[in-house]
This record gives sequence, C-alpha cells and structure tokens, in this order.
Amino acid sequence: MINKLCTETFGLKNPDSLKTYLDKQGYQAWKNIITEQTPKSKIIEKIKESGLRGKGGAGFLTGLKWSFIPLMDGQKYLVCNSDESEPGTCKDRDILRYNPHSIIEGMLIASYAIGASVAYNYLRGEFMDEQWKVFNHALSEAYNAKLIGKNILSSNTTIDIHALIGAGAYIVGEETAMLESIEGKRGMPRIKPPFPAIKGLYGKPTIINNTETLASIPKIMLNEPGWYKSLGVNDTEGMKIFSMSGHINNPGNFEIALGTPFSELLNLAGGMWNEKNIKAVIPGGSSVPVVKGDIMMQVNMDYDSIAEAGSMLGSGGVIVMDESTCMVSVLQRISRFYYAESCGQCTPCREGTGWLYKILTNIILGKGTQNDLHQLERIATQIEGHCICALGDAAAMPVRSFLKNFWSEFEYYVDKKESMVS
Amino acid sequence: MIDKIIKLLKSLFLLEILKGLSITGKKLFTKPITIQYPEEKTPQSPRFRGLHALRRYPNGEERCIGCKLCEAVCPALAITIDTEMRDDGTRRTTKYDIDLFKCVYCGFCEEACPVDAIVETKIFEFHFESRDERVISKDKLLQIGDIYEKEEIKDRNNIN
Amino acid sequence: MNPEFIINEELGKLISNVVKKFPSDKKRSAVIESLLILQHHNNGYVTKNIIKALSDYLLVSEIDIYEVATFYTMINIDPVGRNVISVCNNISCMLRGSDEILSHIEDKLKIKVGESTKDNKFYLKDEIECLAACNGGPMMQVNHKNYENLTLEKVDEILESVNDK
Amino acid sequence: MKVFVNNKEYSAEPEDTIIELCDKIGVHIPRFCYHKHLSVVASCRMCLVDIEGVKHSQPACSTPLREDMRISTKSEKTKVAQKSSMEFLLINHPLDCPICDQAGECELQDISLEHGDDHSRYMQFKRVVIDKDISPLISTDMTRCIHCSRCVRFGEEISNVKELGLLNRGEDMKIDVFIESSVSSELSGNMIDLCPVGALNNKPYRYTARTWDLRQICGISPHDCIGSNINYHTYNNKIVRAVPSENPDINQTWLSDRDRFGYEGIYSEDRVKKSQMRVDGKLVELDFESTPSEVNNLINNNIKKYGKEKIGCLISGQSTSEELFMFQKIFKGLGVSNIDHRTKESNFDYQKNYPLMPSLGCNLEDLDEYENIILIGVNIKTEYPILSIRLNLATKNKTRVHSFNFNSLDENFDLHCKKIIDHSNIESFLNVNNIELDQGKTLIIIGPSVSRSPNQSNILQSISKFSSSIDAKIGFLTESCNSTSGWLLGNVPHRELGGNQSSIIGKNSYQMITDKLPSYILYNLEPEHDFFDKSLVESALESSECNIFFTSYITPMIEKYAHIIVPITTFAEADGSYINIEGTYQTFRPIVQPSKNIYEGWSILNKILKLNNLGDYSVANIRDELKKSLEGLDFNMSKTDMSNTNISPYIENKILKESYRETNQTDLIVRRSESLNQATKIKNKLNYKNMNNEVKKSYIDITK
Repeated sequence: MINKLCTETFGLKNPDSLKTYLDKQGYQAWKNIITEQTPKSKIIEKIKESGLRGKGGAGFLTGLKWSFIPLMDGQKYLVCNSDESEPGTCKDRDILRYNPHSIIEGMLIASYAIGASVAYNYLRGEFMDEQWKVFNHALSEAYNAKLIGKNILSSNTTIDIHALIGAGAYIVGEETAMLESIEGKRGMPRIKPPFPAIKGLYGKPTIINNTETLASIPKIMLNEPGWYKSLGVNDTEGMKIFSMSGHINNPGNFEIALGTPFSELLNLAGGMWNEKNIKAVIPGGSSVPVVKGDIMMQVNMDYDSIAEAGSMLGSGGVIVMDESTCMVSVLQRISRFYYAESCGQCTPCREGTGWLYKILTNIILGKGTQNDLHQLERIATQIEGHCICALGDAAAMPVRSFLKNFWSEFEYYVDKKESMVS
Repeated sequence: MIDKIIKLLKSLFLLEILKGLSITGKKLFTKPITIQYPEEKTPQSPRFRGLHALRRYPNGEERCIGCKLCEAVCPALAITIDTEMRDDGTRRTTKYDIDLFKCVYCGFCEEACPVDAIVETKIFEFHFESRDERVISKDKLLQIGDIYEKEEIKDRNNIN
Repeated sequence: MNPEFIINEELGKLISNVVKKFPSDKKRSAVIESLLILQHHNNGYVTKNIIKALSDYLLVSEIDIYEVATFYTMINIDPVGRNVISVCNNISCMLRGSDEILSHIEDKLKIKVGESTKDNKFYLKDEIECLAACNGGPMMQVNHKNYENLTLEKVDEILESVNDK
Repeated sequence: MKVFVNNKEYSAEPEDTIIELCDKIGVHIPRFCYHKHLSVVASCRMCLVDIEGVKHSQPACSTPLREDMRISTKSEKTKVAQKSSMEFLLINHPLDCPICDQAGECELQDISLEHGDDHSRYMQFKRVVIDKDISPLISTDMTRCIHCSRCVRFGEEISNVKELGLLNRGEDMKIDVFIESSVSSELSGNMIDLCPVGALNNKPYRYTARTWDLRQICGISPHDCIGSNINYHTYNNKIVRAVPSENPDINQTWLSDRDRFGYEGIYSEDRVKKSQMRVDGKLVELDFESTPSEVNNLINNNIKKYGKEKIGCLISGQSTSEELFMFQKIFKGLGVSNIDHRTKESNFDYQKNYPLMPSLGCNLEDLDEYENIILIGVNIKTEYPILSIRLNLATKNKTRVHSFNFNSLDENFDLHCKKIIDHSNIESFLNVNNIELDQGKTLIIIGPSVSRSPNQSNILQSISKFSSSIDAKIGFLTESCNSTSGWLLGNVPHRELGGNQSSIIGKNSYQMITDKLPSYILYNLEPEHDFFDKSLVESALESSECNIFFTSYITPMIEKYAHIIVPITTFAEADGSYINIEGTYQTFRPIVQPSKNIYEGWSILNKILKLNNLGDYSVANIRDELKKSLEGLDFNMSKTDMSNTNISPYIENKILKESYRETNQTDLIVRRSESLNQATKIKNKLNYKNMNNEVKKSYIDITK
C-alpha cells in the first residue's frame, strides 16, 4: 500500500507524536491554507472535486455537505464523530491512537472551510483510557505549536478544538443525537429537517463528519485535485479503511483502494480461520444486510458493487463468518444489540426491536414456531423507514437479510430446536 | 255426488270422533309428559339465564372491578353501580344494585363483564313480599354467587 | 438520608475545566463529563445526592441530570464493584469465542453478568455495545483498559493482576 | 401555495406542516405526541401519511408542506403504516381499560378502534413499570405510558418547571420524577389532560365514575380574575372533576390546579345547610319560606334603630355580578351608603382618582407585544398561575419582565430583574435609572399585594407618576375574581352603578370595621380570613348588636357572632357571571342543583328587594341592566392618572400582614379544597427540606 491517507503513521515509532506527523508532511496543508488564506469556497470546491464520501456509514459526499452551510457570518460549529460503535468497526480507534494529528489537521481545515471557530471531537466513552488520553495529548502538542487556538500561525484565524467524551450510547453516533449529547441531553436523534447544516449544535449551523473522513482531508488538500479520485481501482474513486474481523487469521484495519476485490482483502487478512469455508459476510458493520460468502467472493469492495450484491458498504466493518457459524444465534446477538441501544424515542424502534429480540430468543430457546419466522419478517418491514433515525432500519435490515439468505437454517432451528451447524 | 255420499256416511258412523278417541286411548298407556312441579322440575340448558349473582375468585376476593360496563350495556337500565378506591388501591364497587322488575334477563351484562363477575344463574323461582325487595344489593348478589359457584363452574364447562 | 455530597475544590476544578470547553451560557453541556468525573471519585457510581450537588453547581435542574445519568450506560446510578469488567460479546467477538470468556469469568467470580462480587471488588458489566476492538476479539475492558486476543489463561492472569485500591 | 390532500386541492400557508393543514381543513390524522401548543417531536409515529413520490410514509406533524405536494391520508400505504404503529404501541400497553379512568375518553382507545387490529400478535411478556407517588393531585399508572412525552414537554416549555423526565432508554424508558411526590407546580394538573392514555390521571377523581356517565357543564373560574373557562363534570348531581374548556383568548387549553381542584370546597363539611337565627343566645333553625322576611325585618329594624349611616354592608369580590348588582340595589335603595367589597384593604385615600374599574389594560393575548412588563406587588407563579404561561411565552419572545415585590418568591419564567421592596420606599425603586427598560412599549401591572399595603395610596401615586414619566400603561391584577364587577356595579362607598360619583360618600371597609358599627351585613365573607385584620373584625363583630351573615360556610366566628345566618349557593349552584380582568363578561349556568334549603344568592336578594318594593328581577333582567351600564366602557384604560391624590401621612403602626398569598388560600372555596390543602402541605414540606438554613428562617417568617 503506497498511498496511505489515514494510516500513514501506523507502525512507526511514537506514531501519535507531533514530530512523527510533521515528518510525514503533517500540517503542511494547513500551513499552506493559513499562509495563503485560501478562499473557503476553493477548499470546498476541491473536496467536492475529490469525490470524498463520508466514511461513517451513509457515504454522503463530504464536499456537498459542506456547501450546505450558510455563508453568512455568525457562530458555526464543526463536530468530529469519533463515537465509533458500529459492531465490526474499529478503524477510528486506531486513527485516534496512532494518527491523532491527521484528525486535528482535518478538523482545522474543515472548520476553516465552513467558517467555524470552535470544533469538537466527540469520542465514545469506552475510549476513555487510551484514545482519549492520546488525543488530548496531541491537542496540547498542537496548541503548543500554535497550530490551533487564537491567531494561528500569526494569522487572524481563531479555531479552538475540544475533545469531548461520551458515556456509552450507540445512538450518539447518529449525528443529531450527538448534537443533543454535546448539549448535555439524552442522546435522542432530532427530526430532520432542519438539517444540522442549518440548525445544529445550540441551534447554530453545524457540520458533522466522521473521524476517517476528516483524517483523509489533509492529504487530499496537499495533492492535486484529481489525486484522490485516481486512488480507486476498477472504475471507482478513493480509498477506505476496512476493519476485518470474525473468522479470519489476521484481523485488523486495512486501508485499501475502493474497488479492490473482496477476495484480495480476505487474503490481506490472512485468509479464513482454520481454513474453513466462508459462509457469510457482513460487509459494512452489523447494520447492513448480510451477504452469502460465495456471492461476496465475486464482489469488489466499493459502494456500487456491494449495493448490487444487496448490501451496503456502510462503515467498512467487514465481519466474516465461516461454515461453523449458527446464523440464528448471530442474528439474535445483533438484534439484542439494537434492542439495548434503541433510544426509545419513536415507537416502531422502541417496541419493535424488543419484539424482534424476544422472538429470536424464543427460537434459540427452542420455543419458536414457523409463524414466528414470518412474524419476524413482518415486524422488520413495519419498522423499516418509519423511524426518526436510521437505527430502526439498522435493526430491521439484518433480520430481513438473514431470513432471506438463510431461511432454511432458521426453519431447521425451529423444527429441530437445535442449530443446523452444531 | 259420490263425495256427498261418503261425507254422509262418515258423519253417520262418527268416524272423526273415533279417530280422536283413538289418540286418547293410545296416550292412556304411554308415560305422561307433565311433571309434578314443584316436586319435579324440567331440565335446564346450561345457558339458562335466571337470577343474577356476583362471583368471587377462589381466594375469596370479589371479581367485580366496578368497570360499569354491565351498567352501560343494560338495555333496561336495571343496574346501578357506584365505585371508589379501596384501601389497597383497587377499584371496587360500593353499590351494585339490580332492579329485578326492570331486568329483562337478556344476559348482556354477563357478556359485557371482562372478569366474569356478574353471571345469571339457573335460579328462576324467586319471589318478593314487598316491592322494595325487587332491588337486590351487592351483598345479596355475592351470597347467591357463593352458593351457586360450583354449579356455575359446571355450567361454564358444559357450554365450552 | 445519606450525607450531602459536596463538590470540593479538586472536583470543582475538574468540572470547571469541562465547563470551559463550551459557550458560557451552555453549562448544561458539561453534564456528561462531569458525571463521569464525579462517578470516578465515588467508587464508580453516582447517587442522587451527587446529582443534586451537580445540579446546584451547574444550575441545571436535577431531573435533567437524572435523565442523562439513566440514559448512558457508563454512568451507574446503583452501587457497583470497584473494578469494572466489561467483556465485549458483540458479534465480532462472539465469533471468536467471547461467550466462553464471559462464562469463564462468571464461574471464576461466582457472579452473573450485571452483578458485583460480594467483596465489591469486581463488577461484571452487562456490556451489550461493541467496544470497537473488533480486530482484537475476543476482548474485554477492565477499568476501561483494553485487553485483546483473550484466552482463558490470559483472563485469569489479568483478573489476578488487578490491584485493589 | 397549493397542495393536494386526498386528491382535493387546498391552498395552504407555506410554514404549516401537514397536520396543521389537515386540522384546518378537517381531515383527521391520528396522533399522540403532537399537541398544538407543544413542540414537535414526531416520536409516536401515529400520524404517518403517504406522500406521493416519497418511499416511506412520513410523519404529518413534522413534515413541512411543499408546492404541489400530494398527500393521501386514506391510501393503503398510510393505513398500513398507521396500523403498524398502533400495533407497536399496543404491545406493551396493558389491557386494563375496565379499571382505567381514561377509558371512554382515551385517545389510544379511540385511535386503536379506528386504526388498530382486533387482536394482538404479541405473545411475549409485557413491560411493567412500578409506580411512584408523584403528587397528591396526579395518580400514575406508568405501565400504561406510551412515551409520547407530552408531559415532559409541558414541563419544559409551558410551565417551565420540569418535574417529570424520561429515564432509561429503549423499551425500559419511563417517565419518572427525581424525588417522590415532587410534582408540585401550580399547573401540574394540565399533564392529566395532556396524557393521551391513562398513565397520568386525576387522583381525587380516581375510580369515582366512568366518563360516559358524566355530564359536562361549562363554568368560569371563581378563583382568580383571569376567568379561565372550565368544563365541570358532574355525576349524580355532584361535581367530580374539572377540565379546561378551550378558550384561545383566555386560558387556551390550560387550567391551574387551583381552578381544577378548587371545586372540592363546595363539598366541605361546614356548609350551612339551613338558615339559622339567634334566639335567646342560641342559634335555631329557620323555615325556608320565612327567612327572607325575617332578614328583611332585621335590616329595616336596624336602619330604623341605628340610622342609615350606622349600617355596614360588606360583600365579597368573589360574588357573582348578579349578586353584586342586587346587593347594592337593596342597600343603596334603602339609603345605606356604607357598601364595600375591598375587605382586604386598609388604605383608601386613592379611591377618588381610581379608574372606573381595575383592568389589565390590554388583552391577555397581547401581553407578548410589550417590550417591558413591570410587575409590582404580585407573584404570578403562585397567585395567577394561568397567567404565567402567557408571560413565559412572552419572555421567550422578546419581553423583559421586571418584578418588584414585598417578598422574594420565584417566578417560573425568566425575570430580567427581581427586587424586594418595602412598603414605605417604593418611590426610590421606581426610577428609570434603576430599571433597564428595553426600547418599546411598557406595561406596569399592579398586584394585590399593593392593594393590601397600608401605604397603598402612596404607592399607587408613585406608580402613576412613574408611568407617565416613561409613557407606560398601567394594569391591575385584583384580589378576587370579580373585583372588576365590584367597582363597576357600585359596591364601593363613593360610586354608583356604572361608576358615577355618589352624592354621599359612605364609609369604606376599613372605617366600617374600625368605627365599630352597631350592625353589619356580611355577604359571602369569612371573617377569619377575608379581612385585613382578623382581630379588628372580631372586636367589631363582638361589639355590634346585629350581624347578618349571608354565607355558604359556617365558621367559628360566624357561629359566635351571627344573629341570622342565611345559607347561599356557591358559584357552582346558581346562575352567575364574572367580568374578568381584561373586561370579558362571561356568564354560566348552575353546574349542580343546590340542596333544598339553600338560597340562590341573587334570588334571596331579589326577594328582599321585592319586600321593600324596590323592584323585581330575573336573571335575564339583571343581565340586561348590567349590560346597559357596561356599554361603551373602555376596558383598555388608555389613560390612568392617580398622581394628584390627597394622601394622609403613612402610619407605621397600621397592621400589615400577609403580603404573600398562599396559592390555595385565596378564597373561601379553595381554602376548603382537601386535595389542594394536601398538595400545599406536601409542597411546603418538600420546599422546606430543600432550603438551606438561612432561607429556612425567612421562609418561616413569610408563612406565619
């Protein structure tokens, strides 16, 4: 991998220190912008041209998002979403601890581009021990180097960055729920419209970006406009970190060009664990539909190809399951997660996720019936698209895809009261 | 012409009377269907709707929760209920009166009851000595319920 | 009634550092981090008295803080053991055998998930969220410190090395 | 802008949401969390509607209208979406409608009948929530809660006292309080109305009746001068509960707890059941028929015996306009000019220059048009809770509210400044340099604590001077619900019906009491609580030779000093009308029938009038005459000048008590409301516990 964006300092000595980062052309993009006083519109234009898409899950074009921010003066905010809690995803964690300065630089550039004087990086509560400390240390290093704060590098620009910590709630990863949480409230998503770009944190225009997205920005700004686009292979654009986990020999984060075939990615991750056959893959964190292993082996890792295979690229958390996996218990585990993490605000998600989990638990306990399987599918359909945020969909999609792809296995479990694989 | 002759002959030999008498004669030797009320009684359907009763749970707690659905459904406005909160916080009746003169024994109250408290027993023979007695109170209804509980359960099982 | 909780100078300093991050009229924003700080200084849980003290300190109504405290899973409103163990058993870790690790810990500490040991040394948290270390599964956090690629032996070692305060 | 609803074209306001449009055009959309006065959260998902071109159904309450939007509220997609939301809402809702007080008026019942399924497919365990005692006025069954969060939003947005909160999350989410029985705001009862299910319910009403048995009759609040419209619900000729009757000009959809539970006072133990007369030092019961003539004889004998100027006639400002009209008709007709309704006041130098009647000076809904509102001698939160909603919204808009009061009570809206003043030094506070006024219109509201002040005239004069110096309007908030009528209908010693000056100026209430007249007539007054000083009244009654009481309640002092007691109806048992502080004249019918030996107030007065050949009226006649005398009155008081009043010097030793009115002690009916008394007790205990020692000391001083 030659073109590393976010993972550039990984594996180096003291990867989180300012010195290491500066050695790798760190803060060069930021210094250029500050000294040249690049017009904001030019930065946004460049990001737009690069085709950078949000890396948190939805894959929305970052430049387009930035351009929604109102041009007039006044307080605006930038929020970096480091509340990484999508099961199967652990990329932001590594960026936070091995390359924190890239996030800071990305946040600075983004804040500058949208005209925000204050930026927050919201870390999930479980990062309290390592990432929180590393990031805060990096922040103070950057403050000391006058890269952040008042009159940055003797220009008139003032940008403050603060690190915030959550306290354990998956839903806060949703952008409006994160704003609520920053305001010191329960992390319950807001209704849209108004979108945060118009009315966000404290009612002010706010842009929320994923950690990986922001960490990619310095390198994009440093290179030619078409550079980032050219990184992709097989007719796609850009790069992405994939977190490989599950039944593989060498789990880890792999920053690869979008469009790389899945089989290649699997080889990078050391191939299947104990040399068993691949059964299924969840390609983008537990919220996205599951794909059968044999289909997945033919797919390239990019937004369109995965969508064609009936799933989504999501946050890039690739969970690989081998033939010994019981799909019923995997689904039960997934639905337990959504049941526990539903914020409880809107009805279908609050009541529906519990219902799904209870039925699946009944099936696991051997009390399920054929009717329960139809029930599951029906409830999932009823939840989907009827909630304020995407958590309802995230709870429903796995259920529907697991049932669709592995119906016979569920039927077997209901009839025989035991797993097909054990 | 011939018809007239046959008619004449028929009336001459009192044929119709003999026909009638033959039935009388036959019945003389069959078992009579009349019964000796009150010593004997006709069989009743398990769905028979007679005098009302209020039932209790096996632990002695009265079933009625004072929801007033029977009062609302009663077409004859025969039921009057007052409720209040009992000390243990449950909803209970302080008054449950049925005016038996008004009641048409339609059984709607039974059907409306969500807890199977008000039922119509198979009792159909009762009398009053003054007009005031026509209104039966909650105590009386519970008493009737206590006495006929076993029969009531049996009937309910028969219906199902 | 428990004795009143007083936010002393040291805690006040920590909390005012949090408050500084936000606009001056948005003190409420500091609630979550303040609760984590106060909880850390009260054996891992917050009481109603602590909420009351914080409410007076930040001028936020008590119920608002209570709402937040009950929403986030890392804030405990009931007494828990001094050392928090959370074993990730979300899907990635489950595929790599976290259930075995969890039941091993349950057997070893003789408690069920969600309980604290009798001597109040350990609290085995009912962790449902993914702890974002999927490439190191099975993993657990002891006092928020990550331990990855667990085996049963490794778990024994870790638990024994936990120094009680 | 044009939109299509069910294929019919409508023109709509661009800022409206779908549900607002549908409510206007009469297309029903089911909803739980949406309420027109609360913010939109779109959480119940019941109002999902099908919009052409949108994949999933969208919530009508939060979706703004677009040009050419095609909305379908009856399509299959809408139906399926609503039915599935209904199913989700019902899976954890208990099937205990038979014992639920909400049954029959339950939104969940209604909507599930219309949009739900007839059976449940949910076979798992249902959620159960353990209840807490949150308030003596609100009963809870939180298992029934559907988490619409209307009650929480009410606390956040309307009453501004957040007492209920959402705890936990997901399926375990529940509505709860921080400290038990801490729901104690003066507006807490509104959460009962807001709750679409039976989770929050009326505690005193609990299990007394079913909704379909109730009769609904509209009444007007007799407890404050705002005149909230109330629907009283009666069962077997007894009021069992009260709910707000929507009136967008006055109380909108809200009601204060005092108005909601105050009616309990009419069922107090100490109601007078029969007229009584003192014979040989003992009270003996009188005939219903002979009472009017007995009273009339007594009045006429007294006038003959002591002279017209020696009779003291006092009437409560809570009496209906009909009663006030008849009262002055009789006594002014008999030549008595000692008539007054201002029994709580003790300084009357101001009266000559006082406006025709006390008035707020503007309409209630116009309060938010003022940039500055200066409150003097009034605590809105406790004394006029319903007004605090308006002021809360006004302060959130642009209004600065300044409060000058004799005590340090808090308000439940943001005050720009709050100062504690003294009875003697108000002038020094009323200074442009002291008050940060915003550019724009200013309204000064004078409250009842001012009228109780022994230095009232002085204060009014200072305020009047101040107001003309800053070009501000003056408004009043009065002690009783019908004080406006009291002034207008000539129940003051110096004015006639309609506000004309009297030729003879009689004694005011303070003079009547301190002069120790030989005969008093007290109408609807409780000597223990309704006067500026109890001991002065007691000695006056003791020294008097004949005391005639028209009263609903028998109190120890009435029992001791009365020569004749005439039982009269309360507001709920007779026809009546009140004029509220913005000048709205509101009439009402009897809500329940009085028991047989109790006189309707206006009718016994009419009988006495007839016996004196002074006229004969019916309710309709009285109202006609009332309206005639009210014609052409300017209720907005464009100009009030009380600055050139001759004022006697301030006497320090005049008794000053009760500058603070306990919310639930304002009139003789609420004083007898058991639930409200219970609520006050718990609230005081809770407040006392929460105070630090220094405040505790001053607190005791206030309540003494």
